Amino acid sequence: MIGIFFWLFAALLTVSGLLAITRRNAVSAALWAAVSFIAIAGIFVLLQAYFLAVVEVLVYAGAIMVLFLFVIMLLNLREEDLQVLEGPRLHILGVLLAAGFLGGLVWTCRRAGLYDAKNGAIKMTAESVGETKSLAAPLFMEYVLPFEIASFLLLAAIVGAVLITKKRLT
Amino acid sequence: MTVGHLITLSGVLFTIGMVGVMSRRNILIVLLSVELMLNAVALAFVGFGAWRGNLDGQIMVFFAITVAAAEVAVGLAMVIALFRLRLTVDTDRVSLLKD
Amino acid sequence: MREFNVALAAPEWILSATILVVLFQDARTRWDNKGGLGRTTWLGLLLATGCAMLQGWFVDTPATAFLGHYGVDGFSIVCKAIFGATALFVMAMADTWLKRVDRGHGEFRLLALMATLGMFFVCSVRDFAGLFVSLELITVSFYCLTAFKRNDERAIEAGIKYVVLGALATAFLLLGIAFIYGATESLWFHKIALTEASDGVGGNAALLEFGLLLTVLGLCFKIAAVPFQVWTPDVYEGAASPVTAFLSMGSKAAGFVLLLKVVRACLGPDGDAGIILATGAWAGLFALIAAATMLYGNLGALWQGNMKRLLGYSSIGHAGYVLMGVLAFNEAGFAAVVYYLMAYLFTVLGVFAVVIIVNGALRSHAITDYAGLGRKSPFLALVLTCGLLSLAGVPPMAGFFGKFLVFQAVVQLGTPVAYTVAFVGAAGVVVSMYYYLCVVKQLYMVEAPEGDTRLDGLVVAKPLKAVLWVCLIGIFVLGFLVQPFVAMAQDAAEALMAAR
Amino acid sequence: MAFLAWVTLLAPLIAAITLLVRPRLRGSSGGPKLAIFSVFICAATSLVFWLFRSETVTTSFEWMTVGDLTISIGLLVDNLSTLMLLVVGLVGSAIFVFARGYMKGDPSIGRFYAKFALFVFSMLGIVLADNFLMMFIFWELVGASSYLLIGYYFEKPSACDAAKKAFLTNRVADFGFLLGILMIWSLTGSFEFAKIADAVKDGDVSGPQWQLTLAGILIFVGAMGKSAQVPFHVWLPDAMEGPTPVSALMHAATMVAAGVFMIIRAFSCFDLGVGATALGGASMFIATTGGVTAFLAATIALVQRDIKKVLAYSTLSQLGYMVMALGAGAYSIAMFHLTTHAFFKGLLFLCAGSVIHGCHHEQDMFKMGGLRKKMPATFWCFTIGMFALMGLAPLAGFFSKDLIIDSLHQKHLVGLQIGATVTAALTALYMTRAWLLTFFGEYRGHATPHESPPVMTRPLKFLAFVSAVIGLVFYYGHGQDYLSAWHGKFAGPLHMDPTIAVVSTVAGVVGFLIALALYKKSHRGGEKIVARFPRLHSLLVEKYYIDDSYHWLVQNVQQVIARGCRWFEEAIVVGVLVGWPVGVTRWTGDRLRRMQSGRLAFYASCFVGGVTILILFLYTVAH
Repeated sequence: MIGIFFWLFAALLTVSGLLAITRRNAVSAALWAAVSFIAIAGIFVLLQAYFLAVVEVLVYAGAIMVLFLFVIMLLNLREEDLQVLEGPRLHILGVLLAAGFLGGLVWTCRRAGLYDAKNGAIKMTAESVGETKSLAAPLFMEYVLPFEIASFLLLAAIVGAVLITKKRLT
Repeated sequence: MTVGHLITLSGVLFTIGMVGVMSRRNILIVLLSVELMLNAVALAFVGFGAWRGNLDGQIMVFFAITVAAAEVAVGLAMVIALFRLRLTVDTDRVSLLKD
Repeated sequence: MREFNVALAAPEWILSATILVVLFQDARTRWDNKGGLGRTTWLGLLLATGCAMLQGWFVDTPATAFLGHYGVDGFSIVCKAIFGATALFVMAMADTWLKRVDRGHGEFRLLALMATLGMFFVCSVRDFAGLFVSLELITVSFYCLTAFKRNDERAIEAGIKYVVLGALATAFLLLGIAFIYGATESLWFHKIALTEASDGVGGNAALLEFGLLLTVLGLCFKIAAVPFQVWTPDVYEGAASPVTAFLSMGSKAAGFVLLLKVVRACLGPDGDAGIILATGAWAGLFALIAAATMLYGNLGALWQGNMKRLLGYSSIGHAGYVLMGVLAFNEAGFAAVVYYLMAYLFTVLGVFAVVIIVNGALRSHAITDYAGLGRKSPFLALVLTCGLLSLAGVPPMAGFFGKFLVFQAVVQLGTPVAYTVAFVGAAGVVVSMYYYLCVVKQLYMVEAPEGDTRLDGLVVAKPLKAVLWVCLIGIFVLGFLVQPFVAMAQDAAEALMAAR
Repeated sequence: MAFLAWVTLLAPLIAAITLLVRPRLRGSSGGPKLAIFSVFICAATSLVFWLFRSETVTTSFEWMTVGDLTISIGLLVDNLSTLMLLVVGLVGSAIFVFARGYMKGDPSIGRFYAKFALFVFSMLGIVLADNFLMMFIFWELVGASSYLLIGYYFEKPSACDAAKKAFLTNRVADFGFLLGILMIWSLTGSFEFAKIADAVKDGDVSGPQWQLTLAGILIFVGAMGKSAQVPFHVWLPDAMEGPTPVSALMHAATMVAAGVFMIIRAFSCFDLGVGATALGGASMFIATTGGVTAFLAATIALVQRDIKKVLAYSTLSQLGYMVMALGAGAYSIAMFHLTTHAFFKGLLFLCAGSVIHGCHHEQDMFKMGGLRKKMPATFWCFTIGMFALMGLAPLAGFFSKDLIIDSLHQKHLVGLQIGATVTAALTALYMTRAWLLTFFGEYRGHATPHESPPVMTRPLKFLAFVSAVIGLVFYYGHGQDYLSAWHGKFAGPLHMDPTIAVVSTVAGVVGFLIALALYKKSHRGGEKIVARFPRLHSLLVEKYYIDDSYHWLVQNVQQVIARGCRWFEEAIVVGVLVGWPVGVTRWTGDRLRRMQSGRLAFYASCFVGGVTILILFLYTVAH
């Protein structure tokens, strides 16, 4: 049952990802990207990462995509501007290099025996259930330091974004 | 379904994002592609975490999402600033700095 | 070990407090009354750096905090001193430079302080979560600093290139961390060596190797090494000069600190080359990266007519030399890296201080415009000459000993790969001599065109003058009175090797 | 004695620093006097060492410790360094005094002397260093100060280019030297000469034999730069752009000899005992390099018009002799030739300087002539120097040059021996040509030549005297004691084969006579005779025939040789050996620059490409 859903989400993810990078129109690209984020959230659910699935939908498909759409609308690109930006220009070499990278990754997984039914099996244990409570404990105990640093990181981003988008220097 | 398949799926999405960064001229879609790549990595973390049976991977995804959000915010701010100055979002036309 | 021990992170707390104070101060003062921000920043930086250095005497090192996720040892203290000094120098340059920009003082200081905070954390992190987040704190701050001059097309272009390519590199780094996590079941640095020891060359090793490769490449972006080097000249040229100075020293050094930590984590407990690094493949890989980096940087700089781009290419070349120290995979090599960074601090910041002053008068970065500086402002020309010669590695400047120690560490290995990379390095040094000398020639042997009075009567503000003097003295002290600094670098490397 | 060694080293440094920080001194005559005084101190202390020192003086202190590596600063005064000190001190003193006359009226004479003293300091550092690292640092200082001095007339672009060329060429070689030093360190664990020698002798070397040989070759590459051996010789003739005293001190007597000195110092470390060396196949390479340089430079010298250029090529050629001797393992003889050469070549350069000064900075020999009468002191000194260089019987060059040919003979290097003998004839030819053109015939210039003031001629006379007697002193005196390197291994008795002496003297005489036949009657002298004795027309025709043949010789043979030499130098040496790497570097640099296209998508592709290539490298090549 899980297997069938996995393949379903995998297909959805791949197709929506491909569509997201090939659409000429930035708005439809952003919408397809949102679909792919939802597919990822679906896989998270399958892997018992329930909290992350919610975060993925809220933050990515929600907040970040809205931000994208907002900026696209703000820029108010005219039709001729969009025409200049034709579809993707794929160079054979670029695709080959990307495929080479993927090949390297797959080869690594093979060498590590990750496709092996026994070695690579995903054990659905109780410890790895990513619920709010079970994630909160390590996040605020073990990983409180990165958490604090991340808060400064967000502060930097806020300060920077405000600085850069202010109208002009006088 | 093994962890190998999960990681491969994540690799496929990563590669799709990579191709997007390499081949698109619209800077907004380039940023979008980078987001796809970071999401692919999130998938890899969760996949490895499920395989290993611990939660550290999921914690890491948390930080990855934070960083992705921060980068997108800064990136989009620059796109707005660029558009104000040059009225374009075409990366090929943003090439004053070269040689 | 399983304690929070919050007080240990005092330098970081001081910096964090400074950031918050500056934030509120900025909000409460009018735009034409920002002098107080500068004072707060200076005070905070001095206190934080002083506190970090005092920890060397008053803290029983190595010590850990935050349940072992934060560590203070000899290595982190030396590195924090380097970063603190860098930030202070850059602040002194920025003080003068900011006078030309009348808005955004508060933001500039805030972002620079946050980048410094990230650098301090980088010195102390002991796991990949901390590594990732602190590195990104630096990077995001620098994205914003690069695009600081937001009505300058070049600055925005540099910012966009930096953001997109930086995010791309981040993705690779993060994927690498994911694979390491898959192999070691945790995010701790020290689990890598344990996994190597228990697993040998089994399945986990394959994951680990792939993960390490991507992680190292992700760090290559920070240090501006091949294959992630192309952004460097463009961003260096586009960003404001104090930002470029900060980028070329702070950001690069942070990358090296983390690279050293990761490489150390792969070595066995006694400092012997761990199972992965011992295969020889990794020495070859690092040698390839180092050699390609040196060639790219030095050859690319050959025909540069723009001072900042030249320094960008040269900074790529220097990343290659420092990588030679890393690829020795032993204490001598790591000590050489730390010494190189110390020498580089004085050298490159001295050069940038002159560039900022000259640019203030010229409004141009063309090397041909530097003609006649030797006659018009002998002191500036002297600092620039000494800085460039030190970059080129001419004794008895600081840069010579940096290069000497690095070459020594590599040649000591005695393998054909080591000799090859040393040879490429030597060739790179020769090539670099050419373009540095071209600049020196402009200073002393070419006259400024008739009627060009832009360089006449350059006034150097006090803080910048202090930076120039400190850098000049530093260049010579690190070239003559080598012993104490070498000992310091060595202690740092020893502490790094002893780190668990 | 140790104290004296420090005094010797530091005296010129103190003078240089004083001149630097007291600008008032620079304008007055006090500045030059101070510098001259400091060099006199060096000369005096070196004489003290020479006459009263009975054993090797060493003094050192620790500078820094890096792990198991200790670097010390130390001085070593043994036979070898004493002799070299003497050369630097005496020749230096003469040239420093001479320069006061030559540079008179130059507004920045103080700056000149500051740089000059700095150079002497760096040179003494090389001579006195007791370890490789210190030697390297002073080696670089010599390079830097020579850069300053060659570029002294920095308003002339050619001087700037020459300075840069010299510095860069030397830097290329220096990195060979540095790698060699590091290799030796990794093999023996020390930088100190004494310890390295012990380690090599006891076989306490952590590596195969070929690595030691490679280290030797790399060190030799360093010497090739300073001593201007093919293909690194290109900088030396250009370096004549500097003031003539600079050429005399650096590019004739001391700096170029530093390479030879360093090789002797270094290779005595590789000595394994009776005649054997750890260098293996490297010696043949060294000897051949020397031979090629000697011959090539001598042929080029034949066609030069500029008097300083003739001497420059002659210096190259003589350095080639020394390197040949090094290749043949005759270190003490190389040192002997170094010593004699320093004196007579210093003398010849100063004479040239005197001539140039007298002719108001004219350097073209075809615009000189007849100076024998006008500058008698200079003429006689030049004559002594010339015969010393050609190897006339009791003068300095006779002993040292013939001993070199003899050492080649003993090693059965027949080709090099013949080459060296032919070069001896060529040496006589070009020196006589220069001598005749400058001092005989009619004056062809526009200025009014005059003899130089005593401040310039006195150093000439002093050097001429030394050049005349030094060979005799060494050969019949206790020369072999002083020529023995510091381990006492190369001391073999100075003994010359009479046959070889006769053959090389004959070669010299042949060269001398050819030059005499070609240049004794100048073109203008011929015209005069035609005008006065029209009846001797047929004879004049014959004379003209000689003149024509001379012309033809100049036009065809000489030109062909010149063109051939120039082609060889430009196309093969500069073009292929030096130019090829430069061209490739330039081309690649340009490509890289264009690769930096400024386009984001392309940069991203570079990233991805780099990652993929490195993954493939790790998985295929590296594993």
